[in-house]
Amino acid sequence: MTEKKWTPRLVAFFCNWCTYTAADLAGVSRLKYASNVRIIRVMCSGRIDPQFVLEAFAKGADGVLIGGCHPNDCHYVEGNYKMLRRYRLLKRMLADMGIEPDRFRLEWISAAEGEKVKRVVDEMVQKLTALGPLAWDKKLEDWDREVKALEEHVQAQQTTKEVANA
Amino acid sequence: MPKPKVAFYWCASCGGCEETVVDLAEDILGVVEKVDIVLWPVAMDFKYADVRAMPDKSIVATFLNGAIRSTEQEEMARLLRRKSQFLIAYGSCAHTGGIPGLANQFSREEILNFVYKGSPSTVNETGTLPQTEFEEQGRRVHLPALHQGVRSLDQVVEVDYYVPGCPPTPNITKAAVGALLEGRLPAKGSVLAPDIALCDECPRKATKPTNVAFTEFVRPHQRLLDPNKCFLAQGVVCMGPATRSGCGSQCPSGNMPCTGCFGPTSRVKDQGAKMLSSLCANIEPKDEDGIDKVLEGIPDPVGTFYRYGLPKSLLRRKGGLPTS
Amino acid sequence: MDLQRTIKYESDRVKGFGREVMSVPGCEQLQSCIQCGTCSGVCPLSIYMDYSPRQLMALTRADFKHEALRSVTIWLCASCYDCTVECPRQIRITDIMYELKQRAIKEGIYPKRFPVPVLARTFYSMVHSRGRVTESWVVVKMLLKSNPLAALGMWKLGLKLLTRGRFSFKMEGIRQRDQLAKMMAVANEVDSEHLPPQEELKKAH
Amino acid sequence: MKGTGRAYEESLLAVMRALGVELEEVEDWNCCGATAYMAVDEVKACILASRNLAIAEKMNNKVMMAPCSSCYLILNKTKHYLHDSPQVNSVVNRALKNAGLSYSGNVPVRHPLDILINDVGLDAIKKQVKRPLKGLKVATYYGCQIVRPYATFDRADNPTTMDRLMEALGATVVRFPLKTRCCGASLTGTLPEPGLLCSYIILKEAIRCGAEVISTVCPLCQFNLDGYHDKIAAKWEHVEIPTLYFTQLMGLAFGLSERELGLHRNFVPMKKLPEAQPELAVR
Amino acid sequence: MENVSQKKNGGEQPRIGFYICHCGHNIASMVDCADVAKYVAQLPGVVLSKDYKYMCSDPGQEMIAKDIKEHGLNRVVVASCSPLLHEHTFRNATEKGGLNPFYFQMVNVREHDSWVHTNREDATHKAKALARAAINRVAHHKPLETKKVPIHPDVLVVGGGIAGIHAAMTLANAGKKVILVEREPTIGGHMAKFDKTFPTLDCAACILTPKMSEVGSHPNIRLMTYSEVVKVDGYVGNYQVTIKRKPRYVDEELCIGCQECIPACVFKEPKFADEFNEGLGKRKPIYIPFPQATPQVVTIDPKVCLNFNKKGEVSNKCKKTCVEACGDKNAIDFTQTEKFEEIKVGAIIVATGFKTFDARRITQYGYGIYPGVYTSLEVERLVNAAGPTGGHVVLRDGRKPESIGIIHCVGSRDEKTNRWCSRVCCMYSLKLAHLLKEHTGAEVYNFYIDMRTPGKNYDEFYGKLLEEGVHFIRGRVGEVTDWAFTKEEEGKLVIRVEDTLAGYVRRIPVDMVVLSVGLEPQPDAQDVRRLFGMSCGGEGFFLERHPKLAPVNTFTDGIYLAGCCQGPKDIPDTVAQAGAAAAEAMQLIDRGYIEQEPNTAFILQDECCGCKSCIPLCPYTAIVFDESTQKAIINEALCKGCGTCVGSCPSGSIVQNLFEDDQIFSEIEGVLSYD
Repeated sequence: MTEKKWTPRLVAFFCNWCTYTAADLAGVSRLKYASNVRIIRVMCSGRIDPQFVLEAFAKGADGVLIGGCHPNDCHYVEGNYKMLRRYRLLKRMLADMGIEPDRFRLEWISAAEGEKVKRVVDEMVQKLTALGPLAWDKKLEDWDREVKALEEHVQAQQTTKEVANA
Repeated sequence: MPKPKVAFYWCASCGGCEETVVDLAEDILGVVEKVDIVLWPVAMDFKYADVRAMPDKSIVATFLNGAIRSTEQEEMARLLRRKSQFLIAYGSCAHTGGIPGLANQFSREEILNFVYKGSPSTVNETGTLPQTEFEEQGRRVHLPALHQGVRSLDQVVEVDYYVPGCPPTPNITKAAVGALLEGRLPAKGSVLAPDIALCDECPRKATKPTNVAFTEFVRPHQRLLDPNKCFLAQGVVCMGPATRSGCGSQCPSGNMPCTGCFGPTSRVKDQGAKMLSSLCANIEPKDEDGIDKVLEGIPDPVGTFYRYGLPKSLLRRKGGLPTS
Repeated sequence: MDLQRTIKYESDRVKGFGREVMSVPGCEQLQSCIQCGTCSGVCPLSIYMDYSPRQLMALTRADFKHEALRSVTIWLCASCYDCTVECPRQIRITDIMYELKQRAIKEGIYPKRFPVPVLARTFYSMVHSRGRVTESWVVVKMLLKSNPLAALGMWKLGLKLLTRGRFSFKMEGIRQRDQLAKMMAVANEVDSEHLPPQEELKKAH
Repeated sequence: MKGTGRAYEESLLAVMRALGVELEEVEDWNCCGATAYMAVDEVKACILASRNLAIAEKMNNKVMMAPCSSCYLILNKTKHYLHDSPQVNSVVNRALKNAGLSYSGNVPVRHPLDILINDVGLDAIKKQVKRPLKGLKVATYYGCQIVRPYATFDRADNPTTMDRLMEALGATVVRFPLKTRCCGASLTGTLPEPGLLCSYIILKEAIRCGAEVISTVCPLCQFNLDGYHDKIAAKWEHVEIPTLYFTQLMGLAFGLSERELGLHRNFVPMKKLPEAQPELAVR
Repeated sequence: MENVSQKKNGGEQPRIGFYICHCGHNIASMVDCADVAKYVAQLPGVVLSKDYKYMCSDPGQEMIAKDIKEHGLNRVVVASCSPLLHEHTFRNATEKGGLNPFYFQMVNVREHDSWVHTNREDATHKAKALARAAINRVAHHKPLETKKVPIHPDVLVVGGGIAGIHAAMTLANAGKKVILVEREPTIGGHMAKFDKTFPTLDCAACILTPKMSEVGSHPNIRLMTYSEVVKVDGYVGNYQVTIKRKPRYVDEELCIGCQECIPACVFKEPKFADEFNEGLGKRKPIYIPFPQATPQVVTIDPKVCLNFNKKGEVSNKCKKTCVEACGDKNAIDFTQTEKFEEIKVGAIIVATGFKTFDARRITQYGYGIYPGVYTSLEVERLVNAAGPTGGHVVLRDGRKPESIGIIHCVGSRDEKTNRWCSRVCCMYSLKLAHLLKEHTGAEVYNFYIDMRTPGKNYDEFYGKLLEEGVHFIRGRVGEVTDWAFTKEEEGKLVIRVEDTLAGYVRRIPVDMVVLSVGLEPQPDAQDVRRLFGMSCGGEGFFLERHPKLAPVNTFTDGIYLAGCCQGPKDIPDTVAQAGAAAAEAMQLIDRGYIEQEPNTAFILQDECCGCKSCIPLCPYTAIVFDESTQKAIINEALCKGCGTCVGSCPSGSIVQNLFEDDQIFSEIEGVLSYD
């Protein structure tokens, strides 16, 4: 890819009924917001498995945004509460793992709140830009390099030995 | 025909896994007469040179326990990989990083400083830290270096099978060895334990109510635990639902909750995340404060949900630590 | 009678003036004015204004700087905030009035001997230097600067005040004037950053 | 408040004393700048006010009481600006810092009315009433700046705190539609015609509504409604009605002396003073 | 012990076809479609990659079908608009090509990309990332069957105003069985209170009441007045609705509407505020709201009837002269109590209407302070021949007004109250101006911000009013007070306003002030919204599914909107919308069945350990524990496919069709892998 300056990568999981629709509304109303966000649709915020959040970070997301229906408005009655509960502990755990709280956010956005999609995404992109890259994927690569190095080294030794034996 | 050669090796481990081999008790004799143990540092004396001298793939199976923490361990892992037809990650540390894997929350420096200087029981006026090489009567001595982090075996070399557990129980060890000798082996990369969670075989299964609405979480030492009732029903975090069975639910039988040493099922990428998800979803309160109040009962989520699996979790290691 | 042109050409506008005003904290809402006239409708002083508050808003938004700054309206505003509270678009009209007053004073465009700005300045300078005001002096100064004749008209009231001990000529002031000065120093440097460019000022005169 | 508003200060202190409310003058306070100052430079006005706020905070009092409507407004406005506008905030804080001061925004700025009604409470006030203002018809005049633009403790469109207070003193509150209409403020001095008209309208209407006295909360209002009767008479018609600070009326009801309350400083004298209740008279 | 990931979608190699739509300029202007197609072409598994002007057009769909056959595609990805708009279209196209429709994945590059971004490079970049995600994802797709569920043929209409009436009639005349629920004792709603209707000035009663009685007597309509919907269960095509019947203490079957009971009441004079006349008139405890009320049944108000105590319990303190008067009809029944009835319907039309703005909220206009100030609805009753004054416009003090001021936009276009324009006020204010002038010959002033008369013959009506000599002053009124500054103001209400066109502030003394109050959502709109699982817009009106393409649909299938509950509108628009809603309901019912998205979840029986963690999480109790197998199972019929249980299964043993873990993981990887 062409060398362009770093901009944060924000992965968003939106529920089909409220937040995804709100994002559509934002589109229909031609609101403009940061293009860094990548929206993934699920039927309900209750479907969002903490594994998805970790995977997103591990694969190089700088931030993860979760959007669901407002309390009492969940299309599936209570899925959003389930997510809220996971969110509270997951956020704490991520902090323990060295991921800043501002990188992970849960927002209730109703189908009518296209404006809010814009606001929340822009706010978050702004914060992420300030925080700088998380680049967990790169971290893991670097870390693997540590053992790669030795592998090469060992191979080198072996070959020299074999040469000597021969 | 010659007996198949078998090797046992240990890396970053407590030795518990070696114990289970011994725990095979009289059965070990059965094993011994069927196989020819070519390497077993804990029991007999071998030199690396001997191993190097072996022809490649001459060992049928190597049971390697312990995580990979040092250059030496890594080197041996690679060496044994070359010498063995089957490399078997034996025990939680080799399988998912194990208890040593929790060190992935700290940098190597933090750990060395604490262990050799900080810890209250240490006396070390000169503040000497482990060296990788030094002069001794004019001889340069080289020592293995500690890696930045802890790895499971398959994060260093290719692994054929996994025998989970901290330590693996005699029965699954036997099953594994048996399978190996009789050549009835599942797909490469499989974990040699049932691919179903522990509750399936848990004696307390029946006492799990259909609606555990958690109003609090307590840790085993905080409460006198009912020896027959499902731990979750008592508000104690039990990793059973997120952990492979096959251990014969020894901990629950000993009135201790499962802590997850057998690792996740094949359908789960991250054991901790899954357990967290299911526990949290079932919390009673709906408001943030109420939820947080309940969650105060889980003061150390990483230590609770990744006790044996941090290096194999999706994040593997705390962020912001030096990588090399 | 002498006629004067009322048509406005683009050259009569000071382009960007409106935007400038609307960029001041508190004045942003002006953009959304729908010219409904509520401000004028509630303004107790609109009766005497040359431009009604609504018109002033329109002039400002349309960059008619000179008209806006020269109007008597801004000096008639008694800051009762009725317009601000009633405005259906939540435009903080009173604050915009302040903004316009400030600009008028900065650029020195207001009717000669017009007492309100004089009072403002006298008050301002006295507070600036002493930290407090002595009403008596403010009034006296104000009157002398603007309209000495009116001063005569005021003597009766002044006397009444004196007899009732409500009017003392003892100069008030705060002790730590240096402290206040320090604070103002900061403001001044910021101020100079904000000052409109010279040619702007010239145009205004 | 040593000047035209003197009577307000005197009566306020007297009344608060009677109610056992501790007051402490802000050390070396400076003028808040009032409307005139805002007209010259908003930021500086904020800086001026912020100095008072900072000092008040330093003296660690629970609340800062601003009896003058204008001060009350400017101080509140400053608080809002500091909160809403990062620009203003940064300048002001730099200014404070430069003078070795700081303001965190913790000290609320409140008006005596607010404190009397919501903290002291009407019951406590009723207890102090020695000479109920029986049958005295009062027009409660709030003026602009204590309810606008920040209607903090009362409604902007139809405030009632003073009404309730007056009723607690035993007075009759007349329906007065111009409660919050502007008195003309400083215009009375600068541009008499429009300024005085405002005052005239209020006085006229108060009389039409059958009031015997106007009670006010602001030195400037009091001055305008009290000071210009002959001028108004000259321009329009003779509309004479006494204008007292609400604190003066309270004082009277509490049975304090006219002198303590600075009643002698008012131009239009209170003709009808409340009679001492025989059973209460002896103290 | 096998490794699951290998087993997934039986080894068959994906052959993916990718299409990106220009959508005219909508997408192409901000996204370099050709470039995206080029990028996707080289992704693993992609056989062909095209960009095309309009994918949703017939040729576009044909192309997909054709390519599937010619290139042996087994997966299709289309990047265009929102799946909520066209996913169905392209699934059909995929099916036409002979593939299972669920081998399709859609990428939203319009609503989520081209329309919301401003930099072409970034937007294109994003489109590629999203496309990549879909390519990854579709490889994991599996063939699925949509479930067909039969639909209950009856329709519920909630609200008996003109919207509900028209919708009900339309359906009933088409032979559908309709249940019409109205919370008041009679249908008719606001329209029944109006005198004339703009711009034609035909009398509201004359055009409405025939429709009302038709509804009352229609064989296909079951009318439930004085009733409220309290519970809605089920899903599109099969709703179970619980309706509360409030006791009116009169048997609807037995009462013939002779109304002999009313004069017989122990209260000789009517003395209780009459809701129908906006409190301007009085009624008795036993009453009928207005002569043409439907049903023609009296109602007893327990709050004021002597036969009830304060708590509203029957006290039998009254002589019950009404019962005597009713005689052997025995229609009056004090033993009635609240009843709940459950009905089954396939579709629901919500037409719960609006509430007028409470003028008290704007104190400076003096409503409730000065008796001379009225709301527009009150005036409708005042000018109405059947109204409290028999159509004579007299003030509360009995005077005939000589000058009248009508203030527009009261509680409209105002950030402090309601932000929106209520759309009808300008026109009804003109109408009232005309009627008031006609009735009183007074000077009439209209105070408006902007005169909004868009509609057939509306502006002509405005012209007519101008000719009638009604004064129009462009300016929002500052205040209405009763204090006089000049002689002519004494004893009058004074309107202070800036005549913005003349450029003067004016004080205008009048005898009567009419406040043209705006329309706002019903106070209980939020509860109703939850009841039916709808959404509300920011202002609180019910939200339509799409402002242009689905104006009467809601986000819940089978629930439609009609009338002012969706937003302010006049009678013509309301009736049109009611018709549209009826048509939507009909097309649903006449299809006879609905296809359910197969996004349901199922539990892998071999893998489930029976930990029961999922069971309490299901809001539809679709998950049960099978004691025999000691495992949890999902009842597919009850599962609505939220996936909460899937996200929470600690051993990953629950799978949600269309949203499998692998599918989402690969999507995550996809959006992040492009950089």
